[in-house]
Amino acid sequence: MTALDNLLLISAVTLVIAVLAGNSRVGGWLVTIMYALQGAALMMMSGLGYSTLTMVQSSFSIEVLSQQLLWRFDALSWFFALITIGAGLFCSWFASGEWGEKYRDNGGSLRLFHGALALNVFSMLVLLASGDLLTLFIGWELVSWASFLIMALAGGKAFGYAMRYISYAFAGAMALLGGLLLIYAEVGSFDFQSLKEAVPTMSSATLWLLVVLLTAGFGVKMAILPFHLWQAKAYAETPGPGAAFLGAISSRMGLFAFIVVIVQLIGISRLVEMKIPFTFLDAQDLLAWIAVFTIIIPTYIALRQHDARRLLAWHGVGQTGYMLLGIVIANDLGSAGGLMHVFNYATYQAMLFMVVIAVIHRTGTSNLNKLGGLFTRMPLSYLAMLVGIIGLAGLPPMNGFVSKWLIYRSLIVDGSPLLFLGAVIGTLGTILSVYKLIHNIFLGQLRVEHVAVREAPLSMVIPMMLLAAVVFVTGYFPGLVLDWTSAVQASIGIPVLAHHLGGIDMKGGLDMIWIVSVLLVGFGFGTLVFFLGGRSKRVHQLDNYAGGHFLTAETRYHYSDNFYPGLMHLIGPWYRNSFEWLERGLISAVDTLSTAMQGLYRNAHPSYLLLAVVVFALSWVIV
Amino acid sequence: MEVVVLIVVIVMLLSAVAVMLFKDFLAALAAMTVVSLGLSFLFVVVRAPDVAMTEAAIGAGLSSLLFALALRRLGLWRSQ
Amino acid sequence: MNLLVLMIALPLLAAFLLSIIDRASSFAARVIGPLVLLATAAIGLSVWSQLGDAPQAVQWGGFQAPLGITLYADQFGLLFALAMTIGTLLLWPRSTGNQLRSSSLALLLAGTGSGLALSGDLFNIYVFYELMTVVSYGLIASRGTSGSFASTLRYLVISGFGAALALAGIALVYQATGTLNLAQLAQVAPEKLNNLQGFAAFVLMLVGFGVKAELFPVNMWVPEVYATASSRVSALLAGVVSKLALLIIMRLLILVFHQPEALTVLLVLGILGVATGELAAWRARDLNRMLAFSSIGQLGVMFIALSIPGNAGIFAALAVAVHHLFLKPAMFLLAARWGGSIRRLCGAAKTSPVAAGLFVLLSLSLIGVPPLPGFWAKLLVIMPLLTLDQPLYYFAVFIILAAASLEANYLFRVVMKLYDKQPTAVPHKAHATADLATAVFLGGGLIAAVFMLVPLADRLDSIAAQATDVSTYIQTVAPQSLEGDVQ
Amino acid sequence: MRRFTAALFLIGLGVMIAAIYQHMDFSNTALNAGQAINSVAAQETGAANFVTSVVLAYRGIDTLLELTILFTAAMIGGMVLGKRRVDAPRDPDAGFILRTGADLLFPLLLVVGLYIILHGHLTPGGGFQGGVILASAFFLPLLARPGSSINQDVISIVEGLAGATFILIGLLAMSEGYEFLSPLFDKGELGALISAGSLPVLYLAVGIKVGSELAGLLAHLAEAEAVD
Amino acid sequence: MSMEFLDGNTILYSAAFGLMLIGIGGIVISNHLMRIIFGIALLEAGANLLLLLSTYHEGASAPIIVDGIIPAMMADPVPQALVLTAIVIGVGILALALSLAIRVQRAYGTLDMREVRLRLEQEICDEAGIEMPSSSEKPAEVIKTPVNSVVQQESGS
Repeated sequence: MTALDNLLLISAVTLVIAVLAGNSRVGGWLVTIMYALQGAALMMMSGLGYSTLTMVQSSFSIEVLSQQLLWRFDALSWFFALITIGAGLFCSWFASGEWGEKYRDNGGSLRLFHGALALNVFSMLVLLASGDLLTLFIGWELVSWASFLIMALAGGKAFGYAMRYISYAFAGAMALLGGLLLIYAEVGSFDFQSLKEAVPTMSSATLWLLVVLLTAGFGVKMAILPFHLWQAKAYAETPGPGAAFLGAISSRMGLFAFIVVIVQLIGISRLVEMKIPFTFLDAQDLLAWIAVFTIIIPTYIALRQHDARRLLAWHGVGQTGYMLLGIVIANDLGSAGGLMHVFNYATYQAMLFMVVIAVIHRTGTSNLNKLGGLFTRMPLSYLAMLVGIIGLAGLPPMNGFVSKWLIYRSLIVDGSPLLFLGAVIGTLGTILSVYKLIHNIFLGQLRVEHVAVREAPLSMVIPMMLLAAVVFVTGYFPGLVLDWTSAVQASIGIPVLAHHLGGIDMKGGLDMIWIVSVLLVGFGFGTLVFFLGGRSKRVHQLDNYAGGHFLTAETRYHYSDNFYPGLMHLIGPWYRNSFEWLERGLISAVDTLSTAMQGLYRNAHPSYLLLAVVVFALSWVIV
Repeated sequence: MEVVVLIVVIVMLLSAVAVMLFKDFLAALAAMTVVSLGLSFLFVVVRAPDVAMTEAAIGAGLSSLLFALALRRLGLWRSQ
Repeated sequence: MNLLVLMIALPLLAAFLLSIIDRASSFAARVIGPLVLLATAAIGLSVWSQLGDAPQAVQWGGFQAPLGITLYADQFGLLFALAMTIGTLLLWPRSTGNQLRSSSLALLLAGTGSGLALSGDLFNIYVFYELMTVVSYGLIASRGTSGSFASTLRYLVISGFGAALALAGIALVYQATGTLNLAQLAQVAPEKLNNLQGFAAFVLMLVGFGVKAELFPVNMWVPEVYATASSRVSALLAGVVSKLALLIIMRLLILVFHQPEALTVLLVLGILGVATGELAAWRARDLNRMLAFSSIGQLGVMFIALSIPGNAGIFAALAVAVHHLFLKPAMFLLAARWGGSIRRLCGAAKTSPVAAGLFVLLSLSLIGVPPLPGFWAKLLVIMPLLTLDQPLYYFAVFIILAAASLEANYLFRVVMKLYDKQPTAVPHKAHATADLATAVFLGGGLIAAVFMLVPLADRLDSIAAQATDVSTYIQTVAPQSLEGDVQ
Repeated sequence: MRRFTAALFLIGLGVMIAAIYQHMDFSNTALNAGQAINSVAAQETGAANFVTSVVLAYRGIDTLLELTILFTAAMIGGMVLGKRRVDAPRDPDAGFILRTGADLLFPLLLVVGLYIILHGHLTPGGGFQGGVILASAFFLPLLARPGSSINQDVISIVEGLAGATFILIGLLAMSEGYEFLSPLFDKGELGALISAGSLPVLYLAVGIKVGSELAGLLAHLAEAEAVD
Repeated sequence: MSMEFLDGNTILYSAAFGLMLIGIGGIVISNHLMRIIFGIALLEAGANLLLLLSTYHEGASAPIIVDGIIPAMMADPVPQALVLTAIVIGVGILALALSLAIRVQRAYGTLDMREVRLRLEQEICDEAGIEMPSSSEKPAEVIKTPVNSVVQQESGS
């Protein structure tokens, strides 16, 4: 029994416990403890995260169709597994308290919810542990169908979105399968190592086909353009903490597989050699530009959302672009930034979703137009969201700043000003929309119906606070995470970023300990002035007046509808629907073909077709 | 001998075409019987008396009877 | 003397005598059919257990090989013979009003199917095939609705047409070689059938035997028949009978027809079958026809697999066929209650959770989600296709993968309906216990296959190896040479 | 349009057949199983008619299956056409000549049919041809008297027993240690009526079975309700 | 046209192929069920003749020993037995086809295969509880797939 065996076994046991005991009162807590145990098992392998250990094999291995199926963990898997188990732990914790009781009272099955969550974690660990291309595909499919399960739990509208997801995901998986089998046909093995050795001898055409198929396959899961349509709605409709979990880590599995196959095995340098004919671009540029558009377009779609969960989910699509961008740039800065962004994003995305779910738990709605002023009612949640959006927007002192800084810096070092510009445009949109989020929920006028709202229960607040602490601490000491990313960089064969606890040493480097400390001092000084100045006076939240008139609670002066009208007017109409037209066009094309085929089976005289075939066959032989 | 065979074959093929072209099913049935009988003759020519007997009894006799009964039941019996 | 013959003779005897037995005791008539099939299955299993690596050949009537008719039992044939017998036993057709006739038809089907799988003589195969066709007409029509008669008639027209062409193909083969024994044909085929006449014979026979195997241009009967026949009959036809027709084509391909053009024809027709079947299923609005179209698609995959030269193709086709053998009957059994409009299935999972769960499992395996057996079967087809490195084979891979994503979409549309929370106005009837039990048994077989993947794959590989071993076939049958007997 | 495409395909088919034609060698059948049978059949089966030898001995299983096809077809025919309603209109009564003719022909046909069946191993003819004649013998009275009917129960018993006899003879051979359907009994003198072992018995079973099934089928068709 | 071309074999083979061709033509061109059944019968007759001709030698005698005299060259008895079998099978299937035709006509009142197909489709649809698709309908309106409806909702949001 190796450490990896232990981890997978504990994860499987978690699944069993979740299914058996999920409905009982203590079931959720049991499962949460099991996730903690998984975390402990993962820590047994923590050498992977600090380059003291290169690989942990699983002793379980079978041979099928003369293919040896292997499972193992390396630094990359360990890094992603850490995020996965962490997300599972916090989400399960979040779900175990009052949220779960309410979910059950509303007719949901907690057994299914915890089971689906545990299945997701388990299947992700299996995917992360894959030791060859075939096990990679097996894990891939497991992950896809596990997320399908958790998405479809809510029923009703969620069914439609889950259906859409699985249509995309399965088509992507088939593209992936085609790519993997193409590799098998070229290399004669599903082995990672033999692929790596065979890449230099592959023809450019084969490589192009491979890269397109594989990127499409992984891209569907990552929801990069043009496969981004499914994700936001499917995640948003997932019940409660499930959304947080999916948002935090699920689509990162696509990135993991992308890193393993494209970056580690095929290699970015090989992509650079693949020129696009008649242009000055190559495959790497293509991927980078896809990443940039994946940042921009979904972020501005997020701006238009009226539902907090959808807004966050759309951001999830956009943030993927940063990670992909950083990793595709593939210098020490960029890849460290991309990888770190995976971690950072998972922390604040999970936290933001938790806040929104807590708000839904208390108020019953996530409609941004029907909320407001909850700051005084749910101060801790407000604090968590504040931390989260600062992270999401990529501002100091939170960890999001570090990863984005690394990515920007890598673009500058790489000499790609246009990509840099695109990324900045994306960040702008992010800032605008996260402001909308916090403003419409927590700031402004409190609604009358929300006067009695209380702070979220402890079972929700504690996970949020812990995550907030993580966001802040890793922002303060980014070296904690950079240690792990360096291990990953070393294991996937990318130059390792030299760093220290506070940031990186280079010309124009970054030291977050300094920056944050200065910020804290400044902030503390401001607070001091605020309180010592004594100019402020506390009034009741509903005690408002304007222009000399008292405003009653019924009067709406909190203009949460129609945010950013000018901007929306400018960019609104053209940037989104084209992809939906594409999707709809594809569906109706298949529909038309399908009708034609049904007509063929219904009406055609079989002997016509038969004769056509016979004549075809013979004329072909004779000629 | 070959001339006789040739004539029988021609008559047979013409009858076969007639089966497909006659509007009246009864006439088509009659043509079908002619085909069967011609076939029966050809079977004799190729030294297969057993088959020839069978074709005459089953192809020309029984099948025609079956067709006739069916045409009657289907209301296609009347000449047009 | 070999008991194998009884696998064919006993069910026929029982079928002849069933109506007479019924006069004496209707209870005896009801139990005797299943009992006979149990006995034949036992015989088959005992032969299987002693078969090992050495196939057996039995001469009907004890005449020397090319003169008499040979019964050739290798694992390949016996597997399908057993599948036919056990399949009929599991899917024993029920019919209100025509039970006696249905029972004798079922017995006949089992007997003929076994014979078809084991026969080693071209014309004998034709006769077995015709008998099986006639029996299927009876089974389809035994439902007694006017729709079932009309679809039988349409089936009959296509089938009669195909059978006549197959007969012409046999005539061409006999004309060229002067023998009908498959072992002897295997001896002389490279010399005498490797020409245009041989190819024409192949195409004619492919069309003839392809009718039952749902080969593309002659499968127009499929949706109507499966929509109008009773679900157990559909299960038998789609699950088992189509595989037997496929087996014949495989045998012919292995032993007699070695033209590369033959493989290309199979490939093209297979691709067309997959494309038309899966596309048509995409918009099917009733479950029966959806399953029928998807069955066309699956058979198309098998034909694509057959077009791979050598052992790999037979292995792949065998794997897909065995997978489909378990899967489709179970699906049709579930469609017994859910056969109507898909829209009406809203909330059916509440009434029959086991059936719904099973449907999900079957769907997942059908579209090939690892680690279910459907995935491995698909892998076996695609892997050799890509190594062949020809544009048409690449296209076939594309079609198979695209078809799988269509399949995932339309099958899960049904699943979503099943689990939809708003129930329909019409309450759902739960499945009959026998149907559900059989379906669960078949689904359990799929799950068991996941855990026995390695031995199963080895076994199928050895079966395929035995099936493609032409020299053993010739040696076992040992046809007497015709050289010295020319007058 | 339909006819045009059809014509196009027919032309294509014609081209195909012409192509096969060109490549077909009409006289390359020097080696064949039939010639081998011709040289050994007389000793192996004892029947003077080699076609009968092939039908009943060398390819006996084919014949059994063929009988089964007829059996099945008759059964399905009965199932499809169903029982006649009592009040369904009947054909008009046949005339005096037909009735008398049928009465006269019945014994004659019976004898001829049996003769052909029993001489199947010696001369052309046999169970199939004789069976058809037997069937017509039983069917003629039905044509002559539309009110009457053939007793389908009796037919089903007869055909069941005849088919079973065929198989049981085959099983008998197995019980004696031969293969299924091996020829049994003394071969006798070539050309004699009582010769060729079990073949005449088999042919009798075939004849009776074919006769009863075809009579049953004809009766079903004749009894089917007419469309006005 | 010389007589060499028109030797016995050629004439006989022409008859066989001709019958098959006419049969196929009938099946392809005609819509009437009886005509199709006739076509199948012709096709089968042609195939039977082809089978019988496959090993035919001119000058052979029938494979029957009359009065103990064994002829020098006998015709091949195998195809004869096969054709015998095929003819009987053919008549069985013919009877079946006719019975079905009678029954179908009683139910649908027509033997035109196009009509029959239409009525059959109607019956299947009625039984399944779905609307009969008509060719005039636009494909996209017939059925709303979940994916489709998602798209529509989305475009409205």
